[in-house]
Amino acid sequence: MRGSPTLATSVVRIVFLARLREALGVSDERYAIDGDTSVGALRAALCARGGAWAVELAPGRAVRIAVNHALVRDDARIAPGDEVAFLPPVTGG
Amino acid sequence: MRGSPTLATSVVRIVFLARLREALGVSDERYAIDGDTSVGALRAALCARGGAWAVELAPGRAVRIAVNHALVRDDARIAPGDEVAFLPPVTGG
Amino acid sequence: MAVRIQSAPFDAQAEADALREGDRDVGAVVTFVGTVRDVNEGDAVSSLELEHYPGMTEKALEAIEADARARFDVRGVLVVHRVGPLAPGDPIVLVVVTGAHRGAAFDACRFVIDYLKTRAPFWKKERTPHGERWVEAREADDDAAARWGATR
Amino acid sequence: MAVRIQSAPFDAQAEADALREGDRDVGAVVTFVGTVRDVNEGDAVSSLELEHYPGMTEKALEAIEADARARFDVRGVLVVHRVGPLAPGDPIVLVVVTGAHRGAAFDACRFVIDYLKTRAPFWKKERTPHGERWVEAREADDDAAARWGATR
Repeated sequence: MRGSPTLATSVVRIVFLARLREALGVSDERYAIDGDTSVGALRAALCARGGAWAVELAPGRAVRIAVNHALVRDDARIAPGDEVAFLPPVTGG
Repeated sequence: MRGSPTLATSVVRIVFLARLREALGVSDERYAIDGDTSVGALRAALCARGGAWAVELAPGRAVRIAVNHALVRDDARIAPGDEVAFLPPVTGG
Repeated sequence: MAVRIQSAPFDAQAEADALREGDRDVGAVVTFVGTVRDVNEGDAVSSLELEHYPGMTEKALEAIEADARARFDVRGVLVVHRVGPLAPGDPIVLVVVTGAHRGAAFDACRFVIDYLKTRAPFWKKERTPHGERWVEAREADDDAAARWGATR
Repeated sequence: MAVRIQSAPFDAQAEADALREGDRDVGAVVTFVGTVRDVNEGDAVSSLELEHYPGMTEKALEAIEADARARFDVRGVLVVHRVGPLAPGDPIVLVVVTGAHRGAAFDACRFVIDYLKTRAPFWKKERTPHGERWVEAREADDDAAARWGATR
């Protein structure tokens, strides 16, 4: 069930990078959050979409999450206007 | 007593490098050795010349000795035609 | 103290000279260049595409650079990382560290590349005879980073 | 696998490119450059003269290079050392090591310069405000070499 874009709720921007973008078929989306949400809760909600979402964002998968460009843990809070990025393990250098 | 250049005895070439050359005032010399000599014996003989020789080549001084371009210990043998080099501690790089 | 992300190649000598320009107290310059290998995990690699996360990647590199300067007595740190299409043999990343003496410069240079490999948001997609694939993170890289006693 | 002693400066990028020319299995290039500092032991250094022992110095560098290749899984090692008159800021020595991965390349590069500093017959004479003097060997260099478990 995708977030419903009602006026009252606020919106975050979700970004998917590299392999995740391709696996999920989405580079970024506006996602409505209702009030006080955690990174973990957001991940679970996306996971609940089933299909590739359920596979790629399952708890065991090595996905790092950044809020406004800073890596965070699952208990981090998300606020309206935040940018939440889902990052596969990095392979630079 | 410098080695006496008689025909019967054989000769080695001694080379002094960097600070030693300047302290001893000699860059290289032909030195007659009589038969089977060790590096340590040669050093002692040069030391016995007194003055700067006694100071610079005294046992405690950090002087390395190479025979034919290979570092050796005091017990190494010297043979006619060898090149014996006296090296101050190195400071390259 | 600079970080650059670019698609163009770089000249390590010129970058090093610029970094130590006018700093006559520098006695040691240590440089690491990572290059595209033509084989990975046993498969031939014909080309490589480097992706990054604009904004976060720069911040991540700056944080790594600051961490290096906090840990090691060095004078200058420069990181240049390329993005976009690359071919085997091409340089990917440059890390230059200048210092008065070589010990700290070696440590800092190695620290930066070890951390970059596990913390900077870059991803490699390679083309092999079996098609395109995203490169997998190497455990050896995690181990290398762990050896520095991660401060996070 | 090269050793050069020369008075002319060198270009680290060009030397590294030449060393890994055609070797697409190289993934890491580590370079060390030692430069003339304008101060030593608290005194200003206005110029430096590098002396070596022709014949032995080359052999010593080749032995160090062979030792590095025996100890570390690397693909290429290059050492270039200058002799003659140098000024503050001038590069003195270049060590380049190429390898498939960075760990061995870092270790080998550091090994070569640590051994060079204690075993290769070079001597520095510097000009300071108090006149010329031969640079003293640094204990730190002996310690650095010792850390590699010297194999005479």
